[in-house]
Amino acid sequence: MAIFLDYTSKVVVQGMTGGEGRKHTQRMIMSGTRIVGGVTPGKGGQSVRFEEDPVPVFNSMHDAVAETGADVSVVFVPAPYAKAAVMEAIDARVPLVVCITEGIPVRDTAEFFSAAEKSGATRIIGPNCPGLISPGRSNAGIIPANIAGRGRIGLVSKSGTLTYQMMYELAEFGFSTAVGIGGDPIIGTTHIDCLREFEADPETQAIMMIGEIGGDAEERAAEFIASNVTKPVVGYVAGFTAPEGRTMGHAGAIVSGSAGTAEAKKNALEAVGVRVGKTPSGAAALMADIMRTMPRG
Amino acid sequence: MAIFLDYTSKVVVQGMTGGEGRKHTQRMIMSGTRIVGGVTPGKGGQSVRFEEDPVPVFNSMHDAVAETGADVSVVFVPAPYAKAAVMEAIDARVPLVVCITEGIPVRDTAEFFSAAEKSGATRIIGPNCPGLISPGRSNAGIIPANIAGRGRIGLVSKSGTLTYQMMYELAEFGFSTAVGIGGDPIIGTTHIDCLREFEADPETQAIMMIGEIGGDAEERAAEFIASNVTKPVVGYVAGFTAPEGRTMGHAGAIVSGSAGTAEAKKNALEAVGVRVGKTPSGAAALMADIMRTMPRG
Amino acid sequence: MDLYEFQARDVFEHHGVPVLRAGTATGPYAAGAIAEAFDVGVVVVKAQVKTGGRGKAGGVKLARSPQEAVDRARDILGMDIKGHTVHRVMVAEGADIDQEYYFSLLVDRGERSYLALCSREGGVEIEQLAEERPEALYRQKIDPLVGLDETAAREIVQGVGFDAADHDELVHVLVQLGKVFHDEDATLVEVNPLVRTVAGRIIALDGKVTLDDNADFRHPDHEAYHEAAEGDPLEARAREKNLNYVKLDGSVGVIGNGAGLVMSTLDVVAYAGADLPGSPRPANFLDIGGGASAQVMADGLDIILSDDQVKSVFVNVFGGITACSEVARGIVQALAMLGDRETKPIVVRLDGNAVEQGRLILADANHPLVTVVDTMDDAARVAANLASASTSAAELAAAR
Amino acid sequence: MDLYEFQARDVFEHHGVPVLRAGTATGPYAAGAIAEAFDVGVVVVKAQVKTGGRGKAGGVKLARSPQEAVDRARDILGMDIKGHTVHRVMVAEGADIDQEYYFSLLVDRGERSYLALCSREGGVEIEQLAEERPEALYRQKIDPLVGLDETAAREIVQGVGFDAADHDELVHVLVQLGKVFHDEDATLVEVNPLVRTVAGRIIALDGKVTLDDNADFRHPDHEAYHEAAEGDPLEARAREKNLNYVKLDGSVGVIGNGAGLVMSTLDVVAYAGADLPGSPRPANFLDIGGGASAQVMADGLDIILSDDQVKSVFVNVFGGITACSEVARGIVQALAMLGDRETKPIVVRLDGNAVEQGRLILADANHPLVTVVDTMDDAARVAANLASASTSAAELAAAR
Repeated sequence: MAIFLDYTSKVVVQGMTGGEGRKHTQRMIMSGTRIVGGVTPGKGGQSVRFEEDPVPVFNSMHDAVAETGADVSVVFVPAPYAKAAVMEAIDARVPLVVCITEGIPVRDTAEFFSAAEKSGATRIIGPNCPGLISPGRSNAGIIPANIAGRGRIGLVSKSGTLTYQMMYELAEFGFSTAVGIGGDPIIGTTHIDCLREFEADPETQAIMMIGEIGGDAEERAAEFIASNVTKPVVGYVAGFTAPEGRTMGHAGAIVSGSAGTAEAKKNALEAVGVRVGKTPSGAAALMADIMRTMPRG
Repeated sequence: MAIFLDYTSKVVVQGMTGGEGRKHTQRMIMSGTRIVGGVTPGKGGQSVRFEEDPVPVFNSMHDAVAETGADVSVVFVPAPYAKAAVMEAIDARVPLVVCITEGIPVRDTAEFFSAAEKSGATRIIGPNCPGLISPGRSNAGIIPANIAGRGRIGLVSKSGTLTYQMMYELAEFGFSTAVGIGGDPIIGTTHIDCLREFEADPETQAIMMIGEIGGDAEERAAEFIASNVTKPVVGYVAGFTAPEGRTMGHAGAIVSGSAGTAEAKKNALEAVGVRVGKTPSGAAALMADIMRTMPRG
Repeated sequence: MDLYEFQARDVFEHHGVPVLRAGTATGPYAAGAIAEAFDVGVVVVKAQVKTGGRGKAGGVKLARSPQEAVDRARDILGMDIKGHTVHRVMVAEGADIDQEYYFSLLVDRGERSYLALCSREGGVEIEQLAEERPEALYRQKIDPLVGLDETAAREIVQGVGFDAADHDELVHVLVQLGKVFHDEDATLVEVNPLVRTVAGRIIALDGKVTLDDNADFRHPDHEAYHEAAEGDPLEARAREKNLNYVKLDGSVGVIGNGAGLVMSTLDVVAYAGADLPGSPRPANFLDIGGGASAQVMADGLDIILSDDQVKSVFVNVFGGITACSEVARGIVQALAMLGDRETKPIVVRLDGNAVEQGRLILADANHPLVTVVDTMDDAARVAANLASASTSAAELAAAR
Repeated sequence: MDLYEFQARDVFEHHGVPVLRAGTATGPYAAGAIAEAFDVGVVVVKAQVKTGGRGKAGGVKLARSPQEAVDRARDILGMDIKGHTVHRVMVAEGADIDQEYYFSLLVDRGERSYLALCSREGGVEIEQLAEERPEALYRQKIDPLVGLDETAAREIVQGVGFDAADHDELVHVLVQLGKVFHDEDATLVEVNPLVRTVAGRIIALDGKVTLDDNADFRHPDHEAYHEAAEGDPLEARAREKNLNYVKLDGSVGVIGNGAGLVMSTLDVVAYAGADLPGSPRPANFLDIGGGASAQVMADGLDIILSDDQVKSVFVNVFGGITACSEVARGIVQALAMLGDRETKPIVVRLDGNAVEQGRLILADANHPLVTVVDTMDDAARVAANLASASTSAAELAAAR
């Protein structure tokens, strides 16, 4: 088991014929993902050859879903066209849309997230995220598949590189699923969504949660953990030294007045029993201690 | 140290703008190879973006070498144009040309090999080969970089997949350099060339040599080993059950009458003290035994 | 990016939100000339800085004549308000204020939607109001797919409990502010105070607008706001190179790949420096991105090494999509470009893709300034120590 | 590919190499008709099979009349020569032979060049001559960049020591044979015997030509040779699907990726079967290539499962460039297409890229015929055992 994504997932790639789309489709195939098609308006009927099998290209998500029964879409469409792409996926009622694209206006995200909520059929992960990987089963996005294998840690993170770093430090234990939820102000799937799924996932024994300054997602997650999560959770929050009012790389990573500080997030998490590491390696060490006490199998 | 290829090697890719060229250039860069340019006649002045850095495209090998000081070329040019590409590299006096292209007429290979010999400046590896890798340093070709790391076994093989299989089985020891010399009737670099280099390479402690039916390269290698190789050599020969007169996949893998049989090759190797495995795993086990007696460091 | 008050005012005016007449000046007499041209009894001279608390700091003054406007502008220009030097004032005509209200429309991250906030009690710090008298702050969720339309505006106006006589005009102003939010791709539109004049007009007296940089592609005119922004010169150079750079006040230059990893690196450096002489802290945030390359690395190093405050540099890269070999080549390339001018030590930690090659390339270059350290925490310690030692040595030299 | 003698003769004629008149027939009376048309004293009826030793096997006969040609053709057609059934004869006019010589031009793998071999003693097995009287076989390296030009031909003719009177004509014939080699992209052109007639003419009496399949792209006409080849029907189907397939005589179907791995797999299967009842051996060679995919895997399995001799199948894949997940999906896809018709057990060994997914996909499909085994050697044992058991059961049933 894993969350959101398993080896049975049928993945289409929106924007597969572009440079990034093509490169990462190749990588996804190589790491075992079942890629059933690509979507590029105006290129329907063409196909792209990655290994021997040509992957068909469709004009629309509607066609792609009708022809392939796809249940996951990974979006590499450039920011100006990303909203239209995600809207199409929502209209086609694709259960999971993973939006990798960086730099999407928050208005566009707000609008497609609202549409997804109303549809009741589509979960969105991202945007501006590395996607998610269920190691050894499927890989929807750009997380390198060779850092860590299958195991029993669930990971949810706002940051891509910290995801990689943490997977690297905990490679000996492996991961059920690692979800990069992205660092934008509005994201389709939150820490809480992942915590809920990891709690329910029999394969996941412990949860690593990586947060960063900005918003109150970590505080909300702490509240959720207090009443809903029984599995051990280790946390890490980046940005203790970030100055107020400056955006630190991620559009969402900004401390506004006393809101959104790393300190507040750490305190909120520790107050509900989450062990919070001071550095990524410190957090990894806390998790390693927990995993060593877990039953194997 | 390694043979033929080190982390300082500056690699150009002939045919970089084609599908295979592009895919494998990406992989080579990811595995740390120093790619300094590509060559595609008519596309000079363009560039291809793999990660952030654009890789410049040149019209000719002459331009590429003049601009970049490249000392290795990897050729992905399709068979009909491969001879012209290799000839250009020879004219530009590139020290190492790795020809990945499959299906080159033997006449074309004979001609460019003759030209390379006359130039006295160019070594050719291949054609119809996976290229070579010095794990952790450079990768010129299509050998997957994630199978095994750097170590002290030197490997030379006519077969690509058997190279991968053997690297996989001996991953715990790692490799100085693994060279896929290709299975065509005429190849630019032979078992003997690699044996000579491995013997001289201080990093290489033992040599794995993979042969197959056809020709007498293995018998010649045995003669060479008898008087020139002091390091332990383990051999494997594929094709004991191959029928006479049928080409087994590789254009060069054919038993003609009593010539080129696996039996003859095995006997020749064993006669000079090479331990020959009955199966790939058997050969790997023989090598593992040897490596366990070797000093580390 | 946040707009200056005068920019927000212009945007409001452009979208039909009622505002007062105003002009900007960078010198005292220019301020007087504006007051003169307005020819009204009273003008307000307001410091244009992107920070709150101007009033308390003395950055907002009334002037009853052009000469007073000159004097007040002279007082205000050059002031330091929370670290921001005032380079420009806005001179606006005065208003006969009857009531001060509060209104804002913003992106609600928690709800992943929009939120309108409105109160009859404006002109105060809104955080304070929200905490002390939350019942006085009316909140309404706005559906991003619909926006702040007339229905929503009327609901707000009724919800807050404004006088019925003002409803229609308030609804109109709120709908126009909703247009500003949508049409300009703002993430925050705040009017504080939104005033009712004695004559019964509704006017946006002071505005704050935050624009979404990600939407710049559909607003070519927003580029002018970036140009007008008075940033750090190094930040401007970084912007030209498309580097994600934030200047901080410490002495350890930091480069890494990925926003989260770099934020984390700043923290680790600060922890490492805490107990050292001079308590070295990070000098900057610099994210070279997920698929960073040799050239990007070289550009980044170049900017950091140009920062006089930087005493040591920490390069922290995990090669997930990028290859460490590229990063190492970038470092070597940058150092070759800088040549002998460069004297700051560089601590490098590489892991991930092609890490062996990366380390070999650095070992081979054997540059006297470069130290390779295996882990992030250890590397931060070395970088902090180097910065601390360099600062102490300089102080020692100065003391002699 | 090897050409039939009659095809080689046509190629020689096309390039100006002197040959005798000849025609081909697939029935006895057609052979008689050719002899009749030639209207000469003697014709030779020769079995057209791609194997040596025709003469000894009775596949070459003289006929002194059209009726004799009919009778000899009737004798020869349908003969089995070393496993090749004779479906066609060539009828050629007779020649008054004075001397039989030998000439060949071939790719010299060891020297990575071309080699010309020539001898005054032709008509015999050349391997035998080379071993017993190597001094009688003249060898000359031919530079591929120059080819067999007049200078080289003259050197050969002199080196062999032919009568001076024949030199010019021999040189001419050799140069033409060199053109056949070059222009047709041959890897072997052999003339044995190359005869000198009593009248002093030099004629290529019997020829063997091997063409380089890799050069087909510049010889559209070579496609006709492939069509005329009397291959196994499964081989023909595999060729249509661009699969690299060779039919063998055992009962364990083998599919793998990469020529070396598949050759090795055949060996491992043979070793595993050696001590089992019925000694099962590999039924075929089938290489699905380095970047094999689901569709290619499905095509390959389909062909192997159509082979009645196959009792079990061994799929052996190391995912270096290919992903094992693709291979697993191909297996599931092929089995779904075949449905209940399929009853042969399939043993699968996967390693390398995406091996976990590959195994999960197979485990999930839970197909009763599929067994996944971890190592190549163990999998070969299981596959051989299954073939052995199936054969024994069938024999047992037949014996009842």
